[in-house]
Amino acid sequence: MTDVVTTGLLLDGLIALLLAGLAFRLLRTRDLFEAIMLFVAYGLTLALAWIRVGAPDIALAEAALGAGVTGALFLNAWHRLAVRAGSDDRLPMEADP
Amino acid sequence: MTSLDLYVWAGVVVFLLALHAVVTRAHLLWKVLAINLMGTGVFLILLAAPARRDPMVADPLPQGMVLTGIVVAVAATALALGMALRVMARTGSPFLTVDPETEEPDPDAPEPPR
Amino acid sequence: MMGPSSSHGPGVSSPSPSGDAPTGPDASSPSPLLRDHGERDGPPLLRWLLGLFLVPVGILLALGLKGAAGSRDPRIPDLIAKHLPETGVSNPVTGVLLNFRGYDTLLEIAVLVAAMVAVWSLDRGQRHFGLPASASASGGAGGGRPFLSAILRLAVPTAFLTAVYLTWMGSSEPAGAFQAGALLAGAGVLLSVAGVLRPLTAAALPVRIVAAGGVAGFVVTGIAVLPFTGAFLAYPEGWAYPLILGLEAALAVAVAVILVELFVDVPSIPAHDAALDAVDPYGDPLGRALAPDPSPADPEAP
Amino acid sequence: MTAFLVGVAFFLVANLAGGLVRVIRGPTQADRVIAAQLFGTTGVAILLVLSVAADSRPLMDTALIFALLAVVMTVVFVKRGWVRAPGTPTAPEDA
Repeated sequence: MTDVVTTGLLLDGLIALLLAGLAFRLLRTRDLFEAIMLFVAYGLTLALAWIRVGAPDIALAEAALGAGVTGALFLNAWHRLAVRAGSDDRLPMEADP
Repeated sequence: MTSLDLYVWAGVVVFLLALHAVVTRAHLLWKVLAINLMGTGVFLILLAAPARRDPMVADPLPQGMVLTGIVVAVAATALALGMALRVMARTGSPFLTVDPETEEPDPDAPEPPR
Repeated sequence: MMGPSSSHGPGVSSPSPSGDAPTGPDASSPSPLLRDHGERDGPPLLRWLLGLFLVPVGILLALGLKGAAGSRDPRIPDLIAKHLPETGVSNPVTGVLLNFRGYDTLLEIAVLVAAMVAVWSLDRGQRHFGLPASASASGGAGGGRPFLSAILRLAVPTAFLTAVYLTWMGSSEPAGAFQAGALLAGAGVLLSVAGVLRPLTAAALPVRIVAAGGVAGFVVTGIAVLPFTGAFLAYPEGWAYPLILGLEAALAVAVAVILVELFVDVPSIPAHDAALDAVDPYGDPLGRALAPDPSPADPEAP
Repeated sequence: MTAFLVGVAFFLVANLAGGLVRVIRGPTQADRVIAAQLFGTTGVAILLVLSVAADSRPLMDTALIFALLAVVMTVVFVKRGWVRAPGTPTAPEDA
């Protein structure tokens, strides 16, 4: 039984660390597309956290809304800005500088 | 130190990181992202902090409030994104503050009469 | 990032002095729209100081929360558990959302409707359809995109089925109208992005009716139960379960439609579309500003 | 057995932390999207493992939602995240 508690604590610590790290990188990065992808990843990780906190209702909503719909909204905005930025946008398959 | 404490700490860290970014980052889309993250930090605290009888099941009341909050946050995000995009389309700049040296006066100011 | 040297990319002075529109291909400094070089982020010293200030705030906050959690006795969960049988559902969260705090949910869906109207009114140029004409002109899911259409055929019906399941199970299991609505919205976003569905904007009457249906269902139910129980949204004995189920179904559909509208009304017409100018010359959809036209805010009347 | 399953979940979350590197370092957009999708697919695996460990069906439902939302994100990326070659003003919808 204590095995479960210890392993669970490790799991929770890793998820919490992952959340904080994702948030840190998301808010510090300079590339908008990277930030959006990190936001999606953050939403999915947060859904895992809700499960661990004991709130499966919230996990369902977070997976669908926080990651899915919000991510789509941001990607849409990115698309709009990429078209706006137009000529100095890099080729899609090209590596970032 | 229990699992729930870990999530409270994560919520506090995420909230403060996002608060810092809202204040310091000038790019509007990062501000929207950061406000979203502030909300999730609050949700984490709201669900993980209260005392409970059964550590495996969260309070139904905060759960209902957080569920409401998530849905409203998505609507607010859409509105904020729409407004940010509109600002960017009118000024061509992703920043709200206009630098007096390099920028023209606000092109939005003389609104044509309807 | 926080350092003063790295925050100033090559593009400190390169943004065009007119302040508008990145004017030419300048590979070394992509548009600040997509890559924020941090020129406007304020002095680094101030940022560091703010960060340092937030550290003790965080520690105090966490300690305070810990103390608050320790001193609070869990009376509310017990109350909810005690009265849960009276709500007609066995999932406590659904009981809280649709029975104990019905007002809350009513106002929530009202906020969603308000947000939908606000987002739509930001971009009045897109009066008729949310997507550019080319999207649906290319022949729906079929023509030349077998993989996309196959994915859609698999995913969309599954999403619908799951949404119905989530609404149905919401009374007893962790699920409910908002989750189902979000999932349906995901399917709707999928269809509209793929160009299969050409969704109406919030201006369309059916959209308005369905979106208002959530609020209307709540208000009508709340008033209809008045003669029986004497209180707004207090369900009469024995009727709680069917009423909640009906409200959940209306809510799920309304939430889905509103979320799809939020998605559809924000996105752009990437290129200048003369047809929209004819429709609404002052609407100034983003499409106009996106066009290479040098005078986006043209004050003269047509 | 439960401890073992939670340990497996831990391992999978550690994989997520590895995938995070790809999201951050790119270098192409496709790399980032695929790595973000890893959060979705690995999330499905974690949820299924945890649902067996805790013997709860709602976790499986959440896994189902994860899987469905992964499709949404992929299609939205392909349709919206990929901008055509520079200088093309038209919509990339009918690419």
